[in-house]
Amino acid sequence: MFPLLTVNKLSMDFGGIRAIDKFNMRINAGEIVALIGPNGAGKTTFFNCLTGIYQPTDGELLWTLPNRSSRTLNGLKPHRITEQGLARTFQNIRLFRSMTVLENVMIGRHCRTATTILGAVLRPPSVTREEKETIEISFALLERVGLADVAHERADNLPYGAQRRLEIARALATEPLLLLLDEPAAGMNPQEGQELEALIRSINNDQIAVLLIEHDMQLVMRLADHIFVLEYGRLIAEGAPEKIRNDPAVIRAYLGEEGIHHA
Amino acid sequence: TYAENTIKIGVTGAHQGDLASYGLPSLKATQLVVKDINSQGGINGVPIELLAEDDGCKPEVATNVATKLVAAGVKAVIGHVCSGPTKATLPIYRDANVVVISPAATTPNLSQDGTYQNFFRTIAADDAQARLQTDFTLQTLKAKKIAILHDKGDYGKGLAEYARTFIEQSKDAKVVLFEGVTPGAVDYSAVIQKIKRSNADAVLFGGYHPEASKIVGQMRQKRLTIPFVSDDGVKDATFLKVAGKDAEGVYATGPADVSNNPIAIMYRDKFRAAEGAEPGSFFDNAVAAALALTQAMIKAGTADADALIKALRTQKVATPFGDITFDDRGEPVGIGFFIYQVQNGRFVLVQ
Amino acid sequence: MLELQNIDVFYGNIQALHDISITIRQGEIVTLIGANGAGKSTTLMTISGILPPRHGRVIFLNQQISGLMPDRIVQLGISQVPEGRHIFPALTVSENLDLGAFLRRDHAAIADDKAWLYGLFPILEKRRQQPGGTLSGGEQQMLAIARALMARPKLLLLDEPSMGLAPLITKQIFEILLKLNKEHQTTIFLVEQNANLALRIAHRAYVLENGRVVLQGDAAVLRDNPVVQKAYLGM
Amino acid sequence: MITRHDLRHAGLTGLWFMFLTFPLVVIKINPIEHTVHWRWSNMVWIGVVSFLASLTIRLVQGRRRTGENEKQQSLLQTSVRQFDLLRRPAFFRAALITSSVLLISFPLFFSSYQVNILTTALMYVVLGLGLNIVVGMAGLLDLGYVAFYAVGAYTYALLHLHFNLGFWMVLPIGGLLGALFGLLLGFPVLRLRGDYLAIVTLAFGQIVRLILENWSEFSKGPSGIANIARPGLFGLTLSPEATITYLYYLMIGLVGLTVFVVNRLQNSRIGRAWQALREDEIACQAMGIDKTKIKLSAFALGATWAGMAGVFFAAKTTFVNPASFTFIESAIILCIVVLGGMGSIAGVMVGALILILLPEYLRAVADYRMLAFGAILVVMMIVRPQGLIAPKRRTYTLPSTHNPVNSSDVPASDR
Amino acid sequence: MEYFIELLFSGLTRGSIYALIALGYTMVYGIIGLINFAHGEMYMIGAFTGLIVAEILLIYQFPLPAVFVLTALAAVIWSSAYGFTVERIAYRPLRKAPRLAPLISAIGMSIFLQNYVQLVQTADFLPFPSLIPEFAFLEPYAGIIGSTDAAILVVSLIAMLLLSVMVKWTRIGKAMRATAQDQKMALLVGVNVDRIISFTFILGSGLAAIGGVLIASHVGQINVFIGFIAGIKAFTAAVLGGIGSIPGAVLGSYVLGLTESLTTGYVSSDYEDVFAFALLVLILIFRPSGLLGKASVDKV
Ligand SMILES: Nc1ncnc2c1ncn2[C@@H]1O[C@H](COP(=O)(O)OP(=O)(O)OP(=O)(O)O)[C@@H](O)[C@H]1O
Ligand SMILES: Nc1ncnc2c1ncn2[C@@H]1O[C@H](COP(=O)(O)OP(=O)(O)OP(=O)(O)O)[C@@H](O)[C@H]1O
Ligand SMILES: [Mg+2]
Ligand SMILES: [Mg+2]
Repeated sequence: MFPLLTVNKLSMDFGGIRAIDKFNMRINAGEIVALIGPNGAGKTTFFNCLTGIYQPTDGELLWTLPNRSSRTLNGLKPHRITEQGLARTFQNIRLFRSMTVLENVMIGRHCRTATTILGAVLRPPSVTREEKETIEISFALLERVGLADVAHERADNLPYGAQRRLEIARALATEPLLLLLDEPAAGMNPQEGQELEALIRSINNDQIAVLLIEHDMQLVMRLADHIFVLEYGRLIAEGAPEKIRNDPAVIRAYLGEEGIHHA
Repeated sequence: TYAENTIKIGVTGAHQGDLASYGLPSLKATQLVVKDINSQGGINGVPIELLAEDDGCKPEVATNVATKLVAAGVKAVIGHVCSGPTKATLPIYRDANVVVISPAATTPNLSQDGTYQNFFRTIAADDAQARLQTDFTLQTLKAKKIAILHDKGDYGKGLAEYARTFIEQSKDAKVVLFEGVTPGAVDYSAVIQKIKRSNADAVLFGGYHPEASKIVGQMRQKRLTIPFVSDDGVKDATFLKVAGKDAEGVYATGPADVSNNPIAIMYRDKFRAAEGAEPGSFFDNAVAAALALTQAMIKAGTADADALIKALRTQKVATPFGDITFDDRGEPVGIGFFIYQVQNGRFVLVQ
Repeated sequence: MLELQNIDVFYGNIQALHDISITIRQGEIVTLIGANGAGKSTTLMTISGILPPRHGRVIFLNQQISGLMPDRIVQLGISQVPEGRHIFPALTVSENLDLGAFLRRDHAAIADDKAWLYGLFPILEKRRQQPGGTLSGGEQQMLAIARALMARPKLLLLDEPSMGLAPLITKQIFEILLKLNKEHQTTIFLVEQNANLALRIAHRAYVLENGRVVLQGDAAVLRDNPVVQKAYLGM
Repeated sequence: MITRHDLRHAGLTGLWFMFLTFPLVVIKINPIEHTVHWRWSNMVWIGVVSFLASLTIRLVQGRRRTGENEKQQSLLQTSVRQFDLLRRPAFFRAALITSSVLLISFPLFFSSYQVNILTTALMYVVLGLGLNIVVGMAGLLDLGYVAFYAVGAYTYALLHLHFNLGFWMVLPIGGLLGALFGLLLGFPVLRLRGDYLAIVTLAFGQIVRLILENWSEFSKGPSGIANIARPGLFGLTLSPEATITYLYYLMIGLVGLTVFVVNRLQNSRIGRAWQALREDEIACQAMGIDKTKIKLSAFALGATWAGMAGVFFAAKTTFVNPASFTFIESAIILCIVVLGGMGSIAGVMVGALILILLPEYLRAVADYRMLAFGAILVVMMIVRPQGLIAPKRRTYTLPSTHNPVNSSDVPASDR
Repeated sequence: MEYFIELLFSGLTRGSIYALIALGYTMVYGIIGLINFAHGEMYMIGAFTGLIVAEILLIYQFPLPAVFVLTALAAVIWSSAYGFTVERIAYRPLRKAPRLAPLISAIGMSIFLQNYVQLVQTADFLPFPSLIPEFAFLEPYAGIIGSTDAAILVVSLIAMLLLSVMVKWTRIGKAMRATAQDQKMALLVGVNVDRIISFTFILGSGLAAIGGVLIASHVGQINVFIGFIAGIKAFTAAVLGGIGSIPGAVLGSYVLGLTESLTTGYVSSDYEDVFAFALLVLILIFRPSGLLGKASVDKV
């Protein structure tokens, strides 16, 4: 186990609001980590800092690959970060709505393929091969998330739950080492939630680390190896699920007195 | 002898849209002349057939029109009216050996280098007009500081540039301002303030009447009363109507006053009888062009370009402007420019 | 109070609802559950007059409302928390709330209601002057609910109100709903993925599958129905 | 069946239009003589025509069954939908072959005037396909596209004037310069979104034209540059008619090349990235696409075709001046793209042919020509807002397993 | 210094002219996100209607103030009616269509209306009577600012103030803002979206008509093409100020007008438009949403 991502004293301000306040965290390769906290705690904002959509006000994001020295993610453009091996889904689904399901996944392959404009026009064998490979990989991913039979539907014709899974497939197509999921179970019924759980486990089995934001506590408790809890941008607790479940601060701020059992 | 049973002649210019008022009079004039010729038995017994085409004053449309006319087998073309289209189409006509007589295209460089032996016109070129304007401004108005404005267009800017050159050559006066105004702009007060500041004692304007009337109007609003000298694009009835009171005192160059010429009177009367309106711009020029062309055809006895060109160069034709001939470059000899001034709502010839 | 009679709704040529009949009585909480794409949101949009039914009628308080313009329907006392929140992104939180009360003219009471809702959702008061679009997902959800309440509806339609809310807040919101229902006699029609929770607070429930009502009855009874348990409660 | 309700509606419509058009259509003043001319008969006409038109539209649309907003398919819509026939592979192939044959043999049967017009239309096909890269595929609304066209045209005009370079030499240079200007425009607008982008491109188009117009030392100003050489054919001198035919076939070649390249780009990694950019910029970046590179490449490639078309334009008219590159020109090219069907190659081709040939042939109804043109634009958009031929999503088959996922094998070019 | 002040006022006049048209542009854009290319035609139609009415009234020798008021009123009534009708015919059916479809429809409408007026009236330039009397108190400053200039300036400022107040504080203003951002949700809170959109078109067209009458009487002539040229400039001004923002439209117009007049004054009127457009590009590079526009909120 080695630390894939190290976050040092990360802060993010919006005008007067401090959405994230000196946040520290570490994710090891191959782990499933959950990030929870009340609404507006700064979880999504953290994802946005991590993926380069926002520039953090302060702090450092360190990325370490096996057998290589660490490098900082600060200041990198979003697409460079994706190239490094971070991929994400969005809390408010952001698919390429009028493209097909398959094309959505194929776009995920963009940063792992190399066809240039000239190549696209002349189509030498290497390009044909790459294109074929892109299609194959994308189909395989769709099969994995159970969407192969709707591969040629328009993405926005899919039901909500399917759209969430498509976002995951699209993110996987970029060959991430760390997959960031922002409330993947929102809008899913318990049945679908269980399927999602299995999917996340299987992804994790491929040595892909997962960082999960989720309000469905049953899912979180079952999946996560380690949980970080944010409130008002500050880390209020971290640890194994058992510990978090009984942490008084977490109960007060997030879970509620009765805990999740009766919810 | 003619193979076909008609001789086809094209007439082009803007026949629709905002520039139609420059093109339609030429069309009507040509139609009237041709009607006369045909009623007298045509060209040595062969009637003339007119093909009218609208070029909208746009070069790219004009080249289509020219090809269409050439393909239809015209022997000659009366047109184009605007300089741009004329310039754009001359190569097409030259290659097809078609004679072109423009009643209105005034850009000097159409004829000057002799590239287009097939080109003639029945209007004086801009340099002649600019020469007259500057002479008048310098000698009669005795202006020492002159502001030159133009409308950035082919015609207006060309004229203005000639005027500037002539003034600079004369050394009698200085060009204190040389600027283009944007046609269609809603307000010209900034440029008028600039004229004021330049202390110019006369304004020369190259362009058409809409801009001229706006500029004059706003000059008067801003209490600037120096003389305003303009061109035959402004010597137009519409200018008088639109500019109203502000037009008083404005100078403009224009072709000869033909109101006493019998041919002019005849065709103007015919026009009034047919249309119930006054003929507009370039009407007389187009009558002259049509007359010159048809007379040359009759004289040459053929519509072949070479013979026609020769006939045009040698004959003397009676036109609304009196007897005219064409020189080697196709320029009319006998059609000149005169200075007019607006007095009591009319253009009056200035001696 | 509200009655859907044999409703058919189409998207272009695709039929989304087949012969739906639903009755909601005054003072009830009724929930509609069903899988993704079953047609739940479509049903709510039909009630609000955004989608016109091709066949069938919607009756509200003895008046046919299908065919009325949406603003008339709101005026009659039906307001909705739509799926996807639909916050006015560039308007501030406070302005969003004001728009909830767009058709009301009792200014004093509006101010009171606003104060009451700020009391319920303190975070909204904190973010009062912030553009709605910059709120976090859960904050937006709270705002959407508060905005619907600003209309003081007789019938409140809720489309997945718990989506994206922290457990504590979810609980709180369901308590508010119960309270509204008990104290203000607000009738509630609730669409919810969290069927566990929905069936717990509802009096009656309908189950929708592929645009058809397949089950209906007392919430408590349906909660014990093995089919429902397997398909919707994840048991 | 005409109900009383229909009659009432149509009657009210008629009355409304009589009121609406009253001052402009009935009264004609002569502001010089200060006289007024009343044309009451026009009012009657307007009333009758709008009454009948309204009635017909209502009848054609069929009465709404229930609800107010339900989308009904009008007869008009279904008839236009016939264009979808093009989707059927067999039909598509047949249409393709027939139209190619027709195009190639066209000069044999028609006058050089017709050929000339068609050449112009084909030039707009190239322009439309180029703009389609920017607007249709990458979703960047460009209202200044004509600037690149001007760059191409002046490149040829000036290089020919000063250095006597020939058409074939300048064609690639024009394309390259077009691309360069595309980049030049691309850089400042990288940060802009939606309609702000539109206005900056519009401004850019204006700036280019204004500079050409005012900087006489460089461009010869408004009087333009004449006497540009036509394309050469191994030093042969061609008759005017032959030149026109020659230009026509050159244009066909250029169109073919454009279609080939654009089609290949569209179905490639690059084309997909453009479309992703159009759909969602943020998600696009998050998928590892370099937004800057992709946007710039769309601008540059789109401009390349405009540059080449510009060179061709200069060679064809043998004359260029700034007046040929006004905003209206950009608007027309945009109309071609949208009306034909954004992102659809076949659509853009049909759009160009219709919009360029239409005014030519509407000359028959001289006075009503542009009136009809405007009305047709509006009606076509209402009847067919997604364009005549909407782009079809490409379906892929899984190459390894011989198990086509989607049986309809749609030709790639008809996307 | 005096020269500068002269240029300043000519810039303000120009700016106010643009503002009268830009306000309508920005309102229509604000509410349905459509670059309404036909908006300039509303201005043109206003001017034509105004000319017709003014001529008739002048023939019957009405007093000048009455002529001005009635002319403006008639222009507003008919322009609004055209605005309303155009929206119903050409834009409403396209509410749910792809984004560019209404844009093309607007271009078509613009072409149609130009040619319609040309057909039923004339393509020629027509003189427009001066409806605003020379104010005696302005006479000493006539070289700097005329009475028409002053009238245009004042009217554009009043229009901006009234509109800003309306949009910010009134119910209908709130409904407009709601409609602008999310039509479906506006319906769900009880806004009659169709009516609000119609109202916006009526208001915008009416303003354009007032502009038409004032500007025509300033310039002294009209023809059917004035709408298009002025429309492009007004559109530029609206974007410069931040499209959708009412004070922005006026500010943008002033910036544009001043740039043009100062360029003319200190550089050359040849390049006034080049400078104006270049300034637009520059400003948008540094403020991608215009001077007073709000960056669009796009929470990820
Ligand atoms: N662009 C922004 N401008 C201003 N404030 C913002 C912006 N983005 C986020 N915020 C604020 O920062 C805080 C954190 O938001 P964030 O979206 O990260 O919350 P979250 O933890 O993801 O909550 P949720 O569980 O509800 O999604 C919120 O209070 C939000 O209002
Ligand atoms: N705008 C639309 N156009 C076409 N089809 C649609 C549209 N909206 C929804 N549908 C289809 O109608 C059906 C019902 O959708 P609806 O949104 O009502 O489902 P739902 O029960 O609310 O699902 P979810 O749990 O995902 O919210 C689905 O099959 C969906 O694909
Ligand atoms: Mg979040
Ligand atoms: Mg739903």
